[in-house]
Amino acid sequence: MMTAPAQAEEASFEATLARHDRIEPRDWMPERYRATLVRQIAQHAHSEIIGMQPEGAWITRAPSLRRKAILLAKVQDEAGHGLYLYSACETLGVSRQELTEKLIEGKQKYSSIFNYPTLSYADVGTIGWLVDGAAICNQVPLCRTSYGPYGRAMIRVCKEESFHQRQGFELLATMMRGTDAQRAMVQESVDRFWWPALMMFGPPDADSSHTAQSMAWGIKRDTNDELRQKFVDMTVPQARALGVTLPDPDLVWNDEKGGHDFTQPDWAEFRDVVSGSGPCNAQRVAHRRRAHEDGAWVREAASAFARRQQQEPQQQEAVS
Amino acid sequence: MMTAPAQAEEASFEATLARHDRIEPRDWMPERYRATLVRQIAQHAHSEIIGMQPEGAWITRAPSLRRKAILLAKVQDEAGHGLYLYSACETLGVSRQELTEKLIEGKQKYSSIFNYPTLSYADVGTIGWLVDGAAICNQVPLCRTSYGPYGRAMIRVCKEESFHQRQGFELLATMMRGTDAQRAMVQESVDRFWWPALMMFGPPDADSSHTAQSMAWGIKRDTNDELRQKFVDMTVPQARALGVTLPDPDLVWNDEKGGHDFTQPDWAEFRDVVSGSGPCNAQRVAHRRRAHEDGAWVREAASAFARRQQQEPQQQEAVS
Amino acid sequence: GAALAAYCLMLGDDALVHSHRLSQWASNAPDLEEDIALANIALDLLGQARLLLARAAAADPSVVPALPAGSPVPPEDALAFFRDDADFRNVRLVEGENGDFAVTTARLLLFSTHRLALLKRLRDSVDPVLAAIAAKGVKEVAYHRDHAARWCLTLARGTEESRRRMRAGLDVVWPLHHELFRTHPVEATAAEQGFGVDPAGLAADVDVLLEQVLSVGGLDRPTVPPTGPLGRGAGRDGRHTEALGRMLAEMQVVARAHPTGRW
Amino acid sequence: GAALAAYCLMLGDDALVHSHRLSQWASNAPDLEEDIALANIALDLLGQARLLLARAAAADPSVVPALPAGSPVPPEDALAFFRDDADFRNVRLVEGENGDFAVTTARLLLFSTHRLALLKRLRDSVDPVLAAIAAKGVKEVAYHRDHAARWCLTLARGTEESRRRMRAGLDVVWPLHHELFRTHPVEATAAEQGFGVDPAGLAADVDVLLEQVLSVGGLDRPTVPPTGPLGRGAGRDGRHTEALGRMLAEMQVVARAHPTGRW
Repeated sequence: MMTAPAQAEEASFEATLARHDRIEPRDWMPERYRATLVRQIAQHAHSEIIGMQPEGAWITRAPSLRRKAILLAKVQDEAGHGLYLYSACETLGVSRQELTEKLIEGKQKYSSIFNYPTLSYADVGTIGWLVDGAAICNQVPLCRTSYGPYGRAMIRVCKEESFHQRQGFELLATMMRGTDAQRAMVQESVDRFWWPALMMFGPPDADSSHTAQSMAWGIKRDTNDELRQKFVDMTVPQARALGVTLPDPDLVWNDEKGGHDFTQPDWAEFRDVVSGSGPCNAQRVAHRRRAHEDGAWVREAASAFARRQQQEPQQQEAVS
Repeated sequence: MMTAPAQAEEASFEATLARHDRIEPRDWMPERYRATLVRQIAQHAHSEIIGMQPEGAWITRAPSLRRKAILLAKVQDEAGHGLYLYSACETLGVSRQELTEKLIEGKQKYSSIFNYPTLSYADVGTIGWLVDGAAICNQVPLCRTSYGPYGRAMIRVCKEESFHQRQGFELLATMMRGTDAQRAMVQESVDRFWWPALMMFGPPDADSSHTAQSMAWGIKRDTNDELRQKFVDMTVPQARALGVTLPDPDLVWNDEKGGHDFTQPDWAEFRDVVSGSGPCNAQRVAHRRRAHEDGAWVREAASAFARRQQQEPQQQEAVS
Repeated sequence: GAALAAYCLMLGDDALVHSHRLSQWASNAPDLEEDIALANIALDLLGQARLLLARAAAADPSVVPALPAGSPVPPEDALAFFRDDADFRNVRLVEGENGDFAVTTARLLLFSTHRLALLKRLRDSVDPVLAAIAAKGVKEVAYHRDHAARWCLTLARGTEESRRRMRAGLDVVWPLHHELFRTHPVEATAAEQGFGVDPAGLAADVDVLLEQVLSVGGLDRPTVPPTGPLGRGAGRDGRHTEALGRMLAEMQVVARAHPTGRW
Repeated sequence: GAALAAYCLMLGDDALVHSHRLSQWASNAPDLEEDIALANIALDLLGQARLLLARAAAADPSVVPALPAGSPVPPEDALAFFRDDADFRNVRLVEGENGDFAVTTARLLLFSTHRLALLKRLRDSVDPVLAAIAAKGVKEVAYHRDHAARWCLTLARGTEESRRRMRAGLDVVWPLHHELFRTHPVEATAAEQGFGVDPAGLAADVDVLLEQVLSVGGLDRPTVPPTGPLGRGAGRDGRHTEALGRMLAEMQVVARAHPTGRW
């Protein structure tokens, strides 16, 4: 039996959701709502951090200084997104440290797309165009998510992601105006990333375990299949503008439904990748673990120094 | 005052030297003879080991599979030479472990030539031609050195060095038959290595502190300047055959002395490099130190395993 | 011609790429003896690679990348230095960064155990060149396998630290192991036509040998999940890890700067 | 034109190469804040490099490597991606491998302290483009210097381990420090003609600032010997360490594979 104050709190929570208003960190919330948010925000934050790797691998090989600057700034933005999102998670009482541990122990997920390798510079463009494009479809509705800090972080993230998406498209468009070899590189890259991009919206609604509850709580605003359809419909004209062929011969406009019919990605592959058998799962987690462990002595030094500074505030002045 | 048996031992030692016969590990020898030998053999062994680095750096970039095989085999030979020479040193009662420690602590030297960087694939050829060429001039007389194990190690080393020298010459000759860019690469490399190669024979006789005693003991058979002259006279016709210009406008044949006149290298630079200021001193020692430290756990495991095998000999059989 | 060439590229690229990785140990090994041993193994594999790439080029000259007219670059080098990563046909196992000595040992153990089984059968190839390459290779790779097995055991039963690292090393390479035994259509054709070996048929034998090494070392079989393909392909289809592109950038830099060079 | 171009290449290559090394920290830094900070610094330096290389190309178009007819590669990229290591004019200090975070911190401290002093004077360049680049750069590099000094102090006064590493990091980079203050003939000309700065004149000021950081950190001035030139030249003469060639092999691989590519 609930106590009267608890009942009042729950009613207030439900009323906030019904008004499409925001839940804030100090508000009462059901434990499962909190846990679902932590899981989702952490996964999102981890995706930003792991997502630095496949693109970051090309910073040192960017073929023009302008592209090098754009890519470096983008990878930097991803670190920034990770920061906002870990902060949002911290408002729910979980520290960045705890979340990082879970990531490198393989106990929390990140977007499965980053378990695919980047094999050419065109992949930098394709990730911007298709992967960031898919991310935006997923994320724009999250700007209206019911948990305040998460929604506000998403507004900032989405703005930058749109910018990245346009930059990715622009890189591909430029390459398509280049040499035959460059055009072939773009097409090969799109061929590789199309199916994994479709997987980014998660399994078909019929198989999605979390969707219903998340929608009821206002954490999620659209189903996986709705978002996937939106992405396909948005992408087809862009592909045409680029002059690339999406690798699905059955992709056609369906007048009746007012959207495209398209082939589903290989969901068995998706399950394999999610459960750890993707081409890069081990590599990505090992990289993050190594970077984290290599940096431990620096973080320890910073903490020790900060403690010392608090104890001897006069020193601080002498220093600055 | 010496005791009678000590006098007899010394007389026998001197007699052996006078006969140009070999001193063997169990023979009596003066402490300074032993120390000089340890210093010289260790320096020689260290040179082989450090010498693996400048050439080894190009194994992964060798421009043909044949050259990759030749270079890999050469670097492997250098490790082998290091092994023989450390073994020769061990007959004088100093372990490889001790010598390695002294090397990575900067307490023992190696040939200053390896403190110069390798900056193009032509350097692999030039090191073979000029550096191994100079080494052979230095080392052939050492095959007749008075200490047996050293002399015998040198016989083996010299045979392989001659082979390396011919391979280096052959690489340069092939490149000289290639493109203009390749010919320019060879010339630039020879320009860089000529002076350091001349330094390999050590300072002019007038400034050489060890030569007189080493010659008296039959450790050394020729002076630095004699060997340098021999090297220059040997190299000039080879340079002509290759079609490269040695970077010394004053290098001319002197009929009277029956050898070439040539410009001395910059002995101030030589002193700087020997005393630690060469372009690569810090890098070479740091590389060796890192490799040694990275391998510590492996060497410890091998010792622990060997101890265990001795204690449980029946296990060994089960294994093999 | 085409199937034989494709098959030779697979075996040749395995040897070439693994040789390259092992050669990176030169001047970096735990001791001089190991510097020498790893260089030996790298040299053996490089020799196998050269013979196999030459055989591929002879069987189907169209596999050799085109170079500027008059370029003196021989076919083996055109194949090694002028193909992009997507044209390499090696399994992904051999292209990973070396890691520590335990990772290298684990990789060599898996690769050489497989390759020894393969070469033993390949001695009966109807292609006399392949049969001869295999006959020579068997002796070499038997030594590689012994060397790896001995180190695996030494590390497993050495110190606590070496045991921990040996386990971690096996965990790193194990996920890429199964790709060696996945029959590619080219390998199926090669087996059918009698010039090559279906690797699936080697799995059981190899497994027994590995199990033996693990059990003497007191090592559990790793439980890490296998690394999946990339879409419908893997290394044999030219679908590689990010490591191969980086490796080739270094390996090919001098050759590509001088496409008409003589070396 | 020629002296101005040569001078701009020196400052531009310093920025380009150091930026490249710092960019290698992306996704490898000790924490996210530092990932962001190092990327920021790398971006600032990359921006400076682009302006300086463009100025070099404008001042003397003959410094720009020739590319195939019709290549759309802009001058800044032709300079960055189509010169060989011997044509780079950066000091050797900036081209070394990153090492650990202490080595990177030490290198950034030495470089940014020097560069800040340099850019402050370069604001008075008679070349208005250089003066403008310097004015913008001063604000950026002041932040780089503060960042490096703060970390140097933090590590020096953090834990025993961090102090040990900070000392070792200083020992790694200190031998290459003096090259920054060696006046190259091009720099002498630049100072004479009023468009550039004689670096020898910066040494005393820079030294005072470094001494201050060292003393607050309780760090002794390293006693390691300086790294000598290579023959009669050093970085400013195109005589580099082995590290630069390896760095460029990676940096230039894509651009060189597509000499007529558009990016």
